[in-house]
Order: sequence, then structure tokens, then C-alpha cells
Amino acid sequence: MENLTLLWESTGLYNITGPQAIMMAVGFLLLFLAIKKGFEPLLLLPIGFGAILSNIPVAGMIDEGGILYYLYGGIKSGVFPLLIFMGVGAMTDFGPMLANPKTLFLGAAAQFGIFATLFGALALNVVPGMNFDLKQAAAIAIIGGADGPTAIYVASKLAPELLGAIAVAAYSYMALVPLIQPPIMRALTTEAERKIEMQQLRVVSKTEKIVFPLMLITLTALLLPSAAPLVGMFSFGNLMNASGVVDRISKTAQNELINIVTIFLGLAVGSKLSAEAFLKMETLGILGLGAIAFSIGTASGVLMAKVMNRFSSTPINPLIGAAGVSAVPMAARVANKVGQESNPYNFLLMHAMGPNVAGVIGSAVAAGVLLSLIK
Amino acid sequence: MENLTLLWESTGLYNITGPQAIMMAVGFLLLFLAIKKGFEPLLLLPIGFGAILSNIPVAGMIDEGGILYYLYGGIKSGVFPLLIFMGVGAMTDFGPMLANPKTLFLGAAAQFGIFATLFGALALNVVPGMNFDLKQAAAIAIIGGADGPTAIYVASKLAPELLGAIAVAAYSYMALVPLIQPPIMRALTTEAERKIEMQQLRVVSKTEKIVFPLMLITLTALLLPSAAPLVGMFSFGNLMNASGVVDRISKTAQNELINIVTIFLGLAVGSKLSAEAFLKMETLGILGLGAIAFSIGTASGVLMAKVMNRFSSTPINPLIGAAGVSAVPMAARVANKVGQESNPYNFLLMHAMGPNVAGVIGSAVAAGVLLSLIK
Amino acid sequence: MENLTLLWESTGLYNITGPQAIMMAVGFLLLFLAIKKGFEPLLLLPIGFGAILSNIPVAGMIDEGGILYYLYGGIKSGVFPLLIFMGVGAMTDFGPMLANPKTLFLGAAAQFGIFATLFGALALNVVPGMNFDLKQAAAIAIIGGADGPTAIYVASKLAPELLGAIAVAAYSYMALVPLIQPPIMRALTTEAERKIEMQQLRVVSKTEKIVFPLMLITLTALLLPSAAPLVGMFSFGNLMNASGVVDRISKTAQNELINIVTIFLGLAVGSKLSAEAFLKMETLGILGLGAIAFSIGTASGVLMAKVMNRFSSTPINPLIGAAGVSAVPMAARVANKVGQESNPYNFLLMHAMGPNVAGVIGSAVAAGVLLSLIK
Amino acid sequence: MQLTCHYGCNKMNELITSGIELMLIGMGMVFSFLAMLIVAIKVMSSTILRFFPDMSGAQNAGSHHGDDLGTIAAISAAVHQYRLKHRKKD
Amino acid sequence: MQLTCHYGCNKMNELITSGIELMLIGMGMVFSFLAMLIVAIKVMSSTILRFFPDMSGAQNAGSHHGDDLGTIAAISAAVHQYRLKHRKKD
Amino acid sequence: MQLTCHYGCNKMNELITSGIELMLIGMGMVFSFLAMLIVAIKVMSSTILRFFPDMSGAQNAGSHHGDDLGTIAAISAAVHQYRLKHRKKD
Ligand code: NA
Ligand code: NA
Ligand code: NA
Repeated sequence: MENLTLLWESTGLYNITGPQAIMMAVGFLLLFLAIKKGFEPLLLLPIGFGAILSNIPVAGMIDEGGILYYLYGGIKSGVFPLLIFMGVGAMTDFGPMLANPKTLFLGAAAQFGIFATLFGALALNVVPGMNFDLKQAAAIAIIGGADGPTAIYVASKLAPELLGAIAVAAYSYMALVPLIQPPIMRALTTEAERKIEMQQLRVVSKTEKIVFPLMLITLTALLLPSAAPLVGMFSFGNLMNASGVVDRISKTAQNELINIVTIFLGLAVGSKLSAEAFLKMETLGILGLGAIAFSIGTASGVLMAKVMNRFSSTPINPLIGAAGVSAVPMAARVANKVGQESNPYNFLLMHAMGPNVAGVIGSAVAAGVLLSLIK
Repeated sequence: MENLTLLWESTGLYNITGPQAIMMAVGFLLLFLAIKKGFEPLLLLPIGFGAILSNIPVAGMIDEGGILYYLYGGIKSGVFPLLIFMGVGAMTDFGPMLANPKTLFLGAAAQFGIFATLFGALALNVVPGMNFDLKQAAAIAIIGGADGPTAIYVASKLAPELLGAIAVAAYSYMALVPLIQPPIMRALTTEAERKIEMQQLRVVSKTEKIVFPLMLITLTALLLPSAAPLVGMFSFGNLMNASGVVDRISKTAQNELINIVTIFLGLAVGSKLSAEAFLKMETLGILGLGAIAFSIGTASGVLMAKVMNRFSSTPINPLIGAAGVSAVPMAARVANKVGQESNPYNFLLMHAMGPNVAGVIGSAVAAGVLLSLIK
Repeated sequence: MENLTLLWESTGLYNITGPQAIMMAVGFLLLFLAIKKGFEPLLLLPIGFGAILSNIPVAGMIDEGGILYYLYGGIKSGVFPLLIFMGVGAMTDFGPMLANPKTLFLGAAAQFGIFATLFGALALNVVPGMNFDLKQAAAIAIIGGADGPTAIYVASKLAPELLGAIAVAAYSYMALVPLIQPPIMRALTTEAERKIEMQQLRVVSKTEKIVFPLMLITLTALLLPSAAPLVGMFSFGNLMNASGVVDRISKTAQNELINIVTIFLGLAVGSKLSAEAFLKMETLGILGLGAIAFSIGTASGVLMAKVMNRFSSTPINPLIGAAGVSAVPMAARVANKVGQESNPYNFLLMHAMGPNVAGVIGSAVAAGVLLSLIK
Repeated sequence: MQLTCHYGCNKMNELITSGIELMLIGMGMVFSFLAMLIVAIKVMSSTILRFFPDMSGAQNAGSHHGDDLGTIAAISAAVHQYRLKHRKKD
Repeated sequence: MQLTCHYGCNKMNELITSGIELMLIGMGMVFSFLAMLIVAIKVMSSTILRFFPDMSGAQNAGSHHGDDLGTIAAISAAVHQYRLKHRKKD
Repeated sequence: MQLTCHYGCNKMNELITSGIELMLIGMGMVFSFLAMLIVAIKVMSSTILRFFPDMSGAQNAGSHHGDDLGTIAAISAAVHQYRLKHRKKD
């Protein structure tokens, strides 16, 4: 009888708290979005399941000794996001950007989403219940970079207590890029602008592709060393692939290694979706700010493209500016699709890949700026 | 000359103890069973080699700083068995069980092997030289679950000093399933019973396969949270596969990741096959109890199927009850084979897969019960 | 304004030291050798990039908390080189050596390169600016083993401060084997000797290939347990492959696992290429001694083959003695190529694979001797 | 018998009692958990089959070893059926 | 309004000032970094194309997703050209 | 010469002595270990070939790079034989 009471007191039903139940529901919602709605399933499925596991009472999977506690070590140390960034680097082809380097300005402009959001987060302090210090504001703002590993890396350094909400917002909005961007793109451009056809890109030599990552890490080392971990691992991955001499490790970095780390990273992010950390007014703020960040980034990219179009000798379709937020390759595909609505024979995909990968560099640089200025 | 003496004193021949030599012989025996007899080679080969490496004098490979010491960290933390369980989950198809859910009762009944063995281990204390406390008895009993990672996980939590013997017993008996089970199955059934043909299973929808792991983790969270790490990682793996939206990480979980962890886990288990830990009367007790556990589990499954057959509207061949011990898919194959001895056109394989995978859930649940009751 | 000053003071340009700049240049040189000259790119590309990342000022990637710091943990613990050795073992076919076991003497003779270099390193202490104690001399000497993981393993145990220079020297000279060896081989042999054709090798049975790694680890355990970690992991890998019963984990050990560890090991070695550790007179000494070690090893192998040829009933082409340094399979190819210069129909490749893999065992044994004698 | 009772017979009796208790509670828990799972599965399956029938179609399910076994079993069963018919004709 | 100023209005003003400063410096840094990168790329490309022209040939470049997109775009463009011609003939 | 002897000449002599000692013992160990391995291999091979001859058949051996090289060498040797014959006929 005594044992039966003990058994009852060891059940989840006896121990579960309201907030835990809500967080498990949030986990199920993320799984629903991942599986049925196709929202970045590679990340949101593990994150959602991690959220469920983290909030199971008694089990203590996020406490010291639990598997999610150990996996979180890979985020805390920065190793997991950096390894993913290495793999992404190995998967990235800088050809279209090197063929048309001025698209880097589009990748730069779109980062205004980050800094405007940083300002917005600080301004939100006037709302009662919202308290963001500088570090937290910066960690939230990086959602505007539209780059998962960068957002997780910065959040783990500046505001680990917000990591769960930030990662969820970042990946959710990346999944929502095809919904968020088109109205903004259409509002800021004329039909004539959307019809602009661009000149075919020149072929980029293998040597240029090999030299570029080396140049990138050198510039970073000299000018913005706080971005060196992110840019460095990214360039390393890119060089492995571009060099063509280490195919076996390059392929492993792009496949098995990034897959393994993705599983671990997802579960570990889920471990930051505990009730105490997530069920706060601030989370609503983060979700709102994230949407603003994406929108401002998109708008800045498009407007920059319009400005450049005035001064450029060769025509630039302003739609490709939206791809500057990164969210590779989704944003480039969106630019292509919106362009074809106005001119079905307009193939913007490759042209949009330039600002798209430039946006990855841009947000890593922005991350470096934030990490160096905010201590 | 002095140096030569020093050299001689640094040899294994000078330093080896009798027990170490015996344990190295045990390692060679395990390798023989793995390679020549085909006993679960994926595990017993690394375990056997780990046993040899662990018992090399002077080398200190299991001492702090040695590679086996570091690898054992993955067992101590529970990470390795849980990752293997995740991979097994991704490889498991719950279709046959969902098509005929009452086979879950068979998976439940077969767990009687665990609890009877727990009682047996405690009773063995009357034999001089055998001393099992409650934790040790529970860790030994879980061998009856016929599930390697579950046994290792429970042993690492309750009785790490017995982990080597328990893992060796668990995998050895799993390899011996085709020898242990058939006589028991034949003794407990009539020829007529063994000839029973079962109705074809309905097709299970993808949605059911997706919802099932979510339901499983929810029930576990509410009722038996101490089973949540095992059931959770298993369900996570299963969901990755069933959802069909994260193929690349699901495949990695089923292949490279589980392979890497298997190598590490095997070697690390071998590191618990040190002479002090293994060469004890208790080891004989563990080996004996393990055989009893498998036999009782098999018998309980068969008898449960006979009972269910009386009350069921559709016929159940009692042989599939034996598959309830898990040992996937070996036990299901045994049920099929024994069935075909009586009726060569009787295809029990798919019917036996139901209780077979139910047995995996059953033993994870049993593990949760033991972990929650025994502190 | 204040912020701008702060920004400037956070740049690499403001903080970089001369030695750091030089070390980054060394990193670029290694990348050039790896990519354009094809010098062991699988290792030298990650090492070179690691050297660049390690010397970026402010970023602190090798300080506690940085990714290279964490990755170096895998070398410090010995885990990375041992896992690579396991994978190499799984890739090694001992058939040609078992068919002609006396080629093991060639693998033994070539290790004279190691011990002569040890003596040379100690003698170098007469040169001002060079100070090598016994441990350092031994760590340098192991370069002569022409085996990367062995060199890194020994250096990490005896002289971690020299690890960067030793690893760079080891892999560079392994890449230079086709340049270093032929002149030595030609100088020490007559045209007639180089023309010697050897008897076809007998077919080696699968059983012999299975028993050999077991015999090897047993002998090591009994006679030279300090070599057990290296020889043990190598034999384990070899047994996984030779046994043919654990293909899935054997293939993972040869592919994904060794690839992942290679990436990590390379970057982590790069982390020991910091300015303080590398920019010393001693580094020049290490590079010089490494070249000497390879040359003496090659010469010893060839001379040993000539001696054996006098006493052997079957003819031995002295060129295959050069393959005894290991550097698998490069050195065997060199022997084949030099042989074909004298006799285009002389196929020495398989004959040279015997001493080649014997050289791997030989240098692991030599490493064990050094580790046991030098404390 | 007193001799073999080296734990002290009180201690031994206690252990045996715990053993029996654990056996009963344990099997009870396992059975009730899996029984609840059966109920849950039945409710789920009927709900899904009634309200989301279109989504059925296990073809795309990411199952691996099970399906292969299923195929083998299906083929074997078909062969069996064929042979049975064939015999009746003889 | 005083009420919502719960951080203390001095504090709030400070934060807003930092925010503006960070925005300016941050965007400045991002733009100047990427501008320098553009210059560097242009110098690099012209150097390589002038002095190492033989090495050009992106065929072997280890690019992955980009190339496939490129192929698709190229085929699509060709189809477009064809249709344009076809129309003119009508 | 005294000048370059910066370790102290006693120290230096000691190191040189250790060096020679290590060289002799080291090479001795390596040779005797590999010599014993040769003996062990010969005993093993003759035992296996005498008592377990059926098991021979390296075809299934899980070797990787070696076998390919072997195939190449075998083909090359065959070509060589063929050419030798051919020449003699000329
Ligand atoms: Na971005
Ligand atoms: Na079971
Ligand atoms: Na060697």
C-alpha cells in the first residue's frame, strides 16, 4: 500500500505543473509545424521533441546527469553551432556572388533588420513586463540575420536564458520566409522593376573560389576578430569543398557530421524550452521582434537594390535584394518566384544566390560586431 | 644492464596476474563466439576486444587517461545506450503492432521474465558466496528484457560494478534465442495450436505511425516518467523515421551514428570486464539467472497467448507470444520458423513482429518501474 | 567617438603581433602545399587552417572556451590519434606480409631512423639555441616512423609543446616520400639488384588474417604493454575488417568516423601552431631531424634487404626495404616505381606492401619502447 | 539451514518480501501501462480512420526492416494460396 | 508616461542612446567590411583572370547546390530564348 | 668547444650515453619483437594450413586497398608473361 502511494507520487500526473503541461503542448505544436506544415523540420522536429522531453516531470532529463544536459554542453561551448556552420560553408557555392560582387551590398543592407531590432528591443523596455538589457536585446536582434547557427551561437554567448525562444523564433520565421517576404517585396517595387531581366553571370574560376574563403578569413582576422570563430569555421568548410582535394572529409562535413550535430543541437535547444525560461512576457516580445527583424531586413535589401539600380550600369532587379537576409536558399527561391509572377521568363534564382550567400557573411559580421561591442 | 632489468620489469609477462590472464581468455572466448559462432558480433566483437585491452597489465587503458576510461564516460552518463535506443527506434516499424494492438499484452506478459528473475536473484542470497542487494538484483533481472541498450542503461544506473557481466549475458542470450526458445515453445503448445493460421493484418496509415510515438511518450510522461529517457529517445527516433520529413537525420541516426556509438559502447563495456569485477561467484549467478530470465519470459509470452486465444474472437497462434521478449527481429523469426515446422505454409513473421516490438516497449517500461521503485 | 576607439582597439590590425602574422603565413603556406602541391591534403589542409585560426588575435579560439581548445582535448586524451589508428587498422590488409613474414625484418630495420634521430636530437644540444631533453628528443625521433597518428600520440604524451612542429614535419615528409626516397634507394643499390624479380606471393587464408591481429595484440600485451593502446586499437580495427562479420561498423570506422576525427585532429594540431610554440630555433632542428630520420629509415630498410638477400633462398629486391618506413601505401608505390625504371615488367607493389604494413607495426612498437623507457 | 542464512534471516525475509512486492507491483504497472496503450491505440486508430481517412497509405511511411519482412510474407502467402488452389484442382 | 518608465527614465534614455549608437556603428561596420570585401574580390578576380587564366574552369569546383540551380536556370533560359524566337516567327 | 657545451659537459655526456643506450635497447626490442612475430606467424600459418585447410580462401577476406593493388599486379604480371612469350616467338 505504501509502495502504491510511492508509485502514485512518482507519476507525472502527480508531479506535473501547469507550465510544464503548456510547454509540452508547445513542443507538440512545434512538431505539428515541422511535420504537417513543413516548417524547417530538420531543426524544429528535434527542438519540439526536446521541448517535450525537457518538461517531463521527475525524469530530470535536463538536470545534471540527464542526456539533454550533456548535449547542451555542445551548445554552451559553441562547438555545435560552429560545426553546423562549417558544414553549411562546405555546402555553399560562392560562385554567383563572386561573379557579381556588388551583391554583397545587398547582403549588408539586409542586416539593418538586426540593428533596427536591437533598437526596437531596447525601446520595448517602456512596455511593462518587458525587460531586455543590452546583451539580451542583441541576442534577440540576431534573429534578423535569418541564420540559425549564428543566432544560436550569439544567444549562447550573450543571453543563454533566451536561447530557446530565440532559436524557435529564428527557425520558425525562416520557414515563414515564403509568407513574410512577398507582400513586402511587392509593396516596395513597381511592376516594371519586378520585370527587370539581369545579365547572365560570368563563369567563376576554381582558383577564385579557392582564394575567396582565404581572403574572407584574412579580412576578418584583421578587422573583426570577434567574428573569427563563425567566419573561420564557415570559411574552413568552404575551402574544404572548393579546393577539391579533400573530398572525403568535405562530404562527411556536409552529411554525416552535420546530421549528427543537427540531431544533438535540436534536442539541446529543446532543453532550453523549459517553462521558467519560455513562459514569460519576454517571449512574446521576442516573437514579435523576430517578425519585425525579418520584415525590416527584407525591406532594407529591396530598397538598397533600388538605390543601387540608379547608379549601376547593369540592371539590378530589386527583388533579389530580399534574398540578402540569407535564409539560404529559401529567400533566393522566393525572389525567383515573385519575379516570375511579373515575367514568367525571368530567371532570378542564380542572381539571388549572390545576395543570399552574402547575407550569411553579413550576419556573421553583424554577430561579430555585437560580440565585440557588447561585453 | 639496469635498463634491461627495467625493461623486463615493464613487460606484461612480468606484471600479468592470473585473473588478468583468465579475463583475456574470456575476451578471446567472446571473440570466438562472435566471429565463428555468429553470436551478436556487432556487440560481442567490440566487447571481447575491450575485455582483452582492459586486462593488459601496465598499459592502464581503463585508468584515468586511458582511452577506455574516456569511452566509458559515454555509458556512465547514459548517453551511449540512449543514442543506440534512438537509432533502434528509427529502425522500428510499429505497423504490425498497431494493426493488432492486443499483441501488446504479449509484450507485457513476457516481462514476467524480468520480475521473476528479480525475485530469483534475491532468493539466491541463500547460496553462500552470492550477495545481491536490491539494486543489483534489479540490474540482473533486466537481462530478461532481451534488450541490450536497456540492460546497459539500467545496469549503469543501479549496479555499474556488474555492468560487464550483465551486458555479456544479455547479448549472449540474445544470440542464443534460436536455441533457448524452441524447446520451451514446443513444450507449452500442442501441435494443433502451432498450426493456427492468423488473419492477415490490415494496412496501417502513415498518420497512425506518426501519432503513435507521440502518444507513447505522452503516456510515459504522465504515468512513468522514470522510463522517459529510454522511451523518449526511442520515440524520438521512431518519429524521425515515421514522419518522413527528416530523412537525412533519420538515416544518419540509423547508420553512422548508431555504428559509431556501437563501437564505443562495445569497447567501453569491455572495460568493465576487469578481473576484479568479473571473476566472482556472482558472475555465475548472473549467467544462470539470465538464462532463467529468458526462459521464463518466453514461457510467459506463450502462456499469455494461449489465455488470450480462449477469449479472442480471432485466432492467435501461441508461438508469437514467445516473440514478446523482444530480441528484435530474432525472436519473431524463431516464432515463424517453429510455426513452419508444424505448418509449412504458416507465415507468422509479421504477426510475431507485433509482440516483438511491443516487448521493446515492455522492457523499457519495466526498466522505468525498477528505476522508480529502487533508489 | 569613444566607441570608435574601442572598435579600433578591438581589431586584429591593432592587436596582431609579428609572430602571429608569421604563423598565419605559415598556415597559408601549409594550405598552399596541401592544395596546390598535393601534400597530404587530408591532414595539412585542416592543420594549415587551424594554424591560421589559432593565431587570430583577440578571437581566442585556442583559449579555454574556444572551439580549438575543446578539440585539442581529443588529442590530449589520446582519443583522436587512437581512433584514426583504429580506422587505419580496418583499412590495412596484412595478406602480403603474412605471405612473406620475413619482410617484417625490413619493417624493423627501417625503425633505425627513429633511434638514430633520437641520438641526433640529443647531440644537437651542442648547437646553441637548441635544447632538447630526452622526452623531446624521443617525440621528435618518432617522426622517423613515417606514421602520423603514432607521431601525434607519442608527442602528446612526451612533449605536447612540440606537437605542432612534429605533426607538420611528419605529414610534410610523408608527402615528400616520392622525392626523398628514390635518390637514397638508387645510391645504395646496383642496377642488377633493382632488376631482381620476386616470387609470386601465396594466397593467404581468411583464418590467418583473423588470427594475426589477435596474435599481435597478445604478443604486445605480454612483451611491450606500453605499445598496447596503439597496437590494440590498430588490431581491433584490423580484426573488425578481417573477421567479415561486422561490416557495418568496420565501414563506419574506415569512413565517417575516421573522416570526422581527421577534421577535428587537423584543426586541433593547428591549435599547437601558436607563435610561441613554433617560432623557435628548435623548430628548425625538428624539421632537419625529421628529414634525417626519413633518410636513415629508408637507407636502413634498403641495407637490411641487401643483407637478407645474401642469406635468403628466395630473391629479395632491396628496393622493397625502403617501404619499411611505412608511409602506407606511398612508400610501396615508390619502391614499385623505382623498380620499374630498371625493369618495366617488375611488379614490386605487392611485395613492398609487406614491409610497408610491417613498418606500421614497427613504429608502433618503437613508440611503445620509447614510452616505456622514457618517463 | 541457519548457516546458509548468512544475511541474517530477518534480512533474508525482508528481501524476499520486497522481491514479491516488486514482482506484483512491477507486473501490475507493466500490464496496466500497456493496457492503457492498447486503449489509446484503438481510440487513435478509429479516430484517424474515421476523420482523416485520406491520409492513410502506409506506402510512404519511413519504415525499414518491417516492410521488407512484410513483402516477403505477402509473397510467401500468395505462393501458398496459389499452391492450395493448385492442389484442389488435382 | 512616467509610470511606464519603470527602468528609470535616465536608464531608459541611456539604453536608447546605446541603441542608436550601436545601430550606427554596427551598420557602419557591416557596410565597410563588405565594401572592403568587394574591393578585395575585384582585385583578386582581375589578378587571377590576368595572371592565372588557364586555371579557370569552374567545372571541377566542388560546388554542390549552386551548380544544380545553375543548370536549371540555364535550361530555363534556353527554353525562354527558344520560345521568344518561335513567337517572332508567328 | 667548451663554449658550445652549454648544458655542462657532464650533462652532455650523460645525454649522449643515454642516447646510445636507448638506440641499442630500442632497436634490440624492435628487432626481437618483430622476430618473435615472424616465428609466431610461421607457426600460425603452418598450423592453420595443416589443420584448417578448408577455411583458406582469401576471397571473402574483408581487405580493401590491398586486394585492388593485388589485382592490378596480377594483371600486369600476366601481360608481362604474355609479352615475354610473344618476343621469343619473334
Ligand atoms: Na543573414
Ligand atoms: Na523486452
Ligand atoms: Na613506420
